[in-house]
Amino acid sequence: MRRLAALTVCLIALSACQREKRDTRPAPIRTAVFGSAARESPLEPGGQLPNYQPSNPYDKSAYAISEGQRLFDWYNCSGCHAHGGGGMGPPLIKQQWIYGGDPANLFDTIVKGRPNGMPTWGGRIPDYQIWQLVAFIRSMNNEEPQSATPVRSDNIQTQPTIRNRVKGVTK
Amino acid sequence: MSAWGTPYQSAVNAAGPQSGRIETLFWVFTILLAIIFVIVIVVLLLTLTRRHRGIQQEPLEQTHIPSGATEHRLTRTVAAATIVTVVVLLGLLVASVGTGKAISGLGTARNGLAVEVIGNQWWWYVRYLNDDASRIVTTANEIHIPVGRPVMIRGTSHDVIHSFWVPNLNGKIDFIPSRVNAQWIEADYPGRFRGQCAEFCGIQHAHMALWVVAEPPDRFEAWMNHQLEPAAAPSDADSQQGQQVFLNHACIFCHTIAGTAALGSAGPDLTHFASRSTIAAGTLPNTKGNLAGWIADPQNIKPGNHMATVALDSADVQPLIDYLESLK
Amino acid sequence: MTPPRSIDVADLPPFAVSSEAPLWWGQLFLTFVEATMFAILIAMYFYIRLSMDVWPPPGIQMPPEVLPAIALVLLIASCYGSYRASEAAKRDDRWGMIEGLALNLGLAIPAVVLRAFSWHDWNFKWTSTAYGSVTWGILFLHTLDLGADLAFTLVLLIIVALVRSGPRQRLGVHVDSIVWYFLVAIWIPLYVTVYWGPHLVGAPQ
Amino acid sequence: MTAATTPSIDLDRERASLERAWANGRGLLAWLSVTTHQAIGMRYIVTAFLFLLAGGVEALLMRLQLARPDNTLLTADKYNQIFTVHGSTMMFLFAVPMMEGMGVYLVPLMLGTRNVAFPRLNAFGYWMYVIGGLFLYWGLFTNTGPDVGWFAYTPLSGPQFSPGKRVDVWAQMITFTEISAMCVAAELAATILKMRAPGMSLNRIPLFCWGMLVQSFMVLFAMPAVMVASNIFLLTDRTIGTHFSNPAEGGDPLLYQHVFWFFGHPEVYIIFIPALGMVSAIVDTNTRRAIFGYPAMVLSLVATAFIGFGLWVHHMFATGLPQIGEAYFTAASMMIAIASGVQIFCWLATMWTGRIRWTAAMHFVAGFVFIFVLGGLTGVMLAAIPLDLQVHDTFFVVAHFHYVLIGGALFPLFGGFHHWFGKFTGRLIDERLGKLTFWVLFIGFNLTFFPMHILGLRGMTRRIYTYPSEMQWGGANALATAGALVILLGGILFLVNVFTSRRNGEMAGPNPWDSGTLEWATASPPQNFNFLLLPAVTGRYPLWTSFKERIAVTGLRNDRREVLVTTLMDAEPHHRYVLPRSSIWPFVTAVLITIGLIGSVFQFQWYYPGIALATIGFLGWFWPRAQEAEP
Repeated sequence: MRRLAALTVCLIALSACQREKRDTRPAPIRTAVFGSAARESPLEPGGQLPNYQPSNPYDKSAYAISEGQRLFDWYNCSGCHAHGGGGMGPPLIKQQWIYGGDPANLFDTIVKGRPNGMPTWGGRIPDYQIWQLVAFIRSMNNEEPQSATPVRSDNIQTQPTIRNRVKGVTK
Repeated sequence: MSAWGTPYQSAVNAAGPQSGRIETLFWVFTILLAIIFVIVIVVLLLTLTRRHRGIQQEPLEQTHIPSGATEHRLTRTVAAATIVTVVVLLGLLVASVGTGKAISGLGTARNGLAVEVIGNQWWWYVRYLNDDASRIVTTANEIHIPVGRPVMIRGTSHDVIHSFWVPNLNGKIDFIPSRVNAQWIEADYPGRFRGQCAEFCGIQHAHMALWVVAEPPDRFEAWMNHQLEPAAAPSDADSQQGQQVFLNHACIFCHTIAGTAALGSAGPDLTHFASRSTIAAGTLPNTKGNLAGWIADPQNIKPGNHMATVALDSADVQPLIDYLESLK
Repeated sequence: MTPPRSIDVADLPPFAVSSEAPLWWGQLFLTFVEATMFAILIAMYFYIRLSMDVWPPPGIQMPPEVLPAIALVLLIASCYGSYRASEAAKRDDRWGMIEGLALNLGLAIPAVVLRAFSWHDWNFKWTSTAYGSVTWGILFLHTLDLGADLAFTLVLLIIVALVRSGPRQRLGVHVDSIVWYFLVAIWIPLYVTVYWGPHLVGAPQ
Repeated sequence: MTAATTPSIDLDRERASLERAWANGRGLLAWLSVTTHQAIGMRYIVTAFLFLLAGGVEALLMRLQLARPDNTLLTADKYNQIFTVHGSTMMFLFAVPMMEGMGVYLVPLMLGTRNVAFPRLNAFGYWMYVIGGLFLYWGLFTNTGPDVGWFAYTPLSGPQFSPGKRVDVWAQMITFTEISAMCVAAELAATILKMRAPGMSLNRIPLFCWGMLVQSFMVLFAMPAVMVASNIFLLTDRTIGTHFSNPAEGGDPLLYQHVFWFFGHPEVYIIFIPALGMVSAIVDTNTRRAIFGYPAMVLSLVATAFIGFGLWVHHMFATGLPQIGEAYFTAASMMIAIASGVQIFCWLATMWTGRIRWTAAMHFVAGFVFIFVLGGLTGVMLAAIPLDLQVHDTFFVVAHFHYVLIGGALFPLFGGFHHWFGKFTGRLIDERLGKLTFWVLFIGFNLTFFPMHILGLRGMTRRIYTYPSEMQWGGANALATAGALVILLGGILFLVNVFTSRRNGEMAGPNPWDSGTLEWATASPPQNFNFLLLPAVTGRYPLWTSFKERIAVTGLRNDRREVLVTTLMDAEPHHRYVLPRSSIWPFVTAVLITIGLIGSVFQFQWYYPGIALATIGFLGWFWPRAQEAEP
């Protein structure tokens, strides 16, 4: 009974760690080791390796999702994808992904770009930010825990609506 | 007094008409209230130490209430003290409202300068407004103002609520998303005044400072004209390489250098970066060493800030620093 | 050692089903809480109105007129049930309480159902602008309160009818009527805000 | 109300019978079922004191971090969590519950009754409070501590700028503590209005009870605002996507500030109005005279409460509101100074004509006058808008409100601890150590907070986790940190005093200070039923009348928990009233509600089972039971 209680306490404590972790300093990330998650050849030198799937180091991190949300605007992803609904580019809230919807596929798509308009971001923006974007895109599809996903964003109007009190201010 | 702060970020070292009036009001309040405080404490001490001569004959242990005459005297005293309190407060109210009106009247009559300031997590976007679009200057974290001319600070925020505060010049004004707030500032003499965000705005609230540089009008004009020019072209191979490093990395997504392909607006404008005295919103003096440290690991100096940690080849770092520091 | 003089209270009644009961006061104080909450919500409604140009915002339908008005009348009528139950509780009239409570429920439940119907037809949610948020907020909280009190009334009815109708239960019925009057009374300004607000302070597109 | 000669009563039988009726039982289950007000009140006091220690440790950590420029003891992230939890703890988990604990313990004793009006609600409120407090600290220890300040302004606290569950933990903690506060407020107000001793008309209520009554009404009208702010506003914005604070969709971040400060400003008075009542209780006892100007004191309390609701905008002067209202808010803020001034004058007048007994409690009262007056005067400065715009959100304000809250609430509270310690424990607290505690705390406090006035004027803003050495704030900050360590020493002295005096202190007896109010008319510590025979009163200080003139109440049944209900104004006996026995259901209901409240923070769907579980809890609570004796 006591062990069960201790276990529960540990679980409750740990449940928060991943979600609330705030890596402000990016750890070295092993992303350069694989070039493509969508494999183009079935052959592997040195025999069959266990199927290596790189995972998102920021998976389930609320902070990373929020950073991804910010970068999505800063890097103007919303220019083509709008807020996930799609525009010039395909929507990002969907079931069927053209190039695969796993974190590794999404990473690959952002790094390498895709035909018909998706630019190559690899080398232009840091890898850790690409992973943050991946986390955000997955959160838009409810593939991240609800407790780590922001429910909405403040899309702040560019045109302020209310005037103030200092005399002589006309606009 | 040096252990108690600096004169250049201080509400009691007024450098302009607005803050001057507030400082006068402050001393009026302080002196008057200090006198009241001393009186109350003296009465308290007398109360605690007096030997109760007048009521010695009254058997308080039995009656628990002094004679009617004593109570009557007390009533009159307390009523008088209350009336004095009311009068003093009324006077202070008049002084306060009067000062407020006087301050809001300053600056509107004369031909002022309008500066737009936008708070961001955790830096200040600065733009000098002008009807002539070609004379609009954009900079960050440092506001130059001409001495003796009122300057209107109009501000809002791009993200959360910030508060603009340069205590030597005026009180605070909140910058709130979706609203525009404004205040007038004016400097009586040349000098450098520091300001700081006063509304808690997230993890790096502590490192969101700005400088106001008050200059004689001619020097201000010269500064303004220089700021209007595009960025200096790289003059040597080293700087040229630095420019290429800048343009080929994530820098350009967030920063603008007028005259190049860098047009990002998420971070401070770097067109005349080297003419500013600090980096990272007043966090560090603008030197080559500090800049190198900042670019190599921005999260070390200001953990949680939004500057990307860009992995640079070691050979690229020095040219980039040289290039940025050439942007006078 | 006992004090030399005393007051004998043995003859006083062992309970009171009236506004002299502490419970009546406690319940009154809790309605203060609710009243403040709803007052703030109404203030929020008009505050938000000030910062929007079009009211209701584009794409949001005007509130329905007929069903909510009928529901309001039913709600007001249901107070009579509460009143009868409460008076019966004071008289210790078990059947009167049962009738009153049943009448209250019989009129109030249809009112809530009507409200739910008209609500269901709305073409917006709490995520559709701040108008949606505050309208849904008011309606949700008031309906939650109504539901809670109706559930409580139902339980009271069951207890009084089947288990016991002692002084505690009678006091419960009496105090429950206070809550019900309050919930209906506060609904009137809320109703005006939610259903007439767009007409009274509205601005078409 | 006519008193007759007391019939002869067998007091031993009476006592035995009451002991049976009011017994709390043994064992864990009985402990969780307790509904007697002394036990619940003491639990509140002890729990709130533990939270005071936690908040104090956080304060100390912040002071150590700020002791020198560019310090790296705490990271920015940790510092922000700690200052938020410090503020929230002191406001919601220490100050309000502590005052309520004192009220729950003392009010029924002072009124001459046996328990509060709703004993089970009382227990329920306590459990909600404990759970809410633990929830916040669970957050702090799992890196989920809120990091947006105790005021949690939107949009910083909104879904976009505060990822994760940190702010939700804070907002839901508010729900728990507010439910608790409202339970206590409703029950204390009902108790004070309806369960006073016969003869205790409104103008004879002890001033501490007046304080609790006024505070209860303030809670009832102010706390809904913070529920709206934290729950309807912040939590729904963060968990289900409403737009109250989103300007892009017609919301407004300032609306949150209005609603929050509509609560937040009265909150200050909620904390210190009961403390003012404690000061009155200490002063009249230790000057051995009736308090001077009782009607003025009561009117001041009531006026403070009313004006307190009209002041919220003075926290928002920098937000650029229209200028028209500002003179009003300045004037209203200054009116508070008049109300407070009148009370200070009345206490000084009382002391001037009384025979002062120089106890430790009186030391704290004298310290209170010094500190509170200074804090009040800086408050007058803050009411002046031009000055406020300079010192708002600087360390000047930090200094101001610590002067007002520590001076206005904590010093009276410590005075109250020393004063009522004998009543609580049966043994007197050591006076010499108590006086030493006072001097250490008084010096430490002024050393810590006085320099902050100057720091604020010299530009040091609040809530910064560090500052560069070029600002030269280091010296004053080091001084303040040294002061904080002195306060720590004072806290240790107090704890040592409490633990040694509880064991070895002099026996207190019923009325060690020869006090006049009813809480001293019974054993120390009081038994569960408080009074063997309920008292009736004929004046404000019933124990200062000679024994011959005392009146008792007879005829209440003693085989069950029966009390006397009196009329509102004149406290004429009206009817008898049976209070419920101990019950596990308040605890069970609190736990069941917790499941929904905490679950819905993480997964909104938990809301629905939460409602169902709460319903089960309340059904169990209210279902009539056969063994409960009916009147």
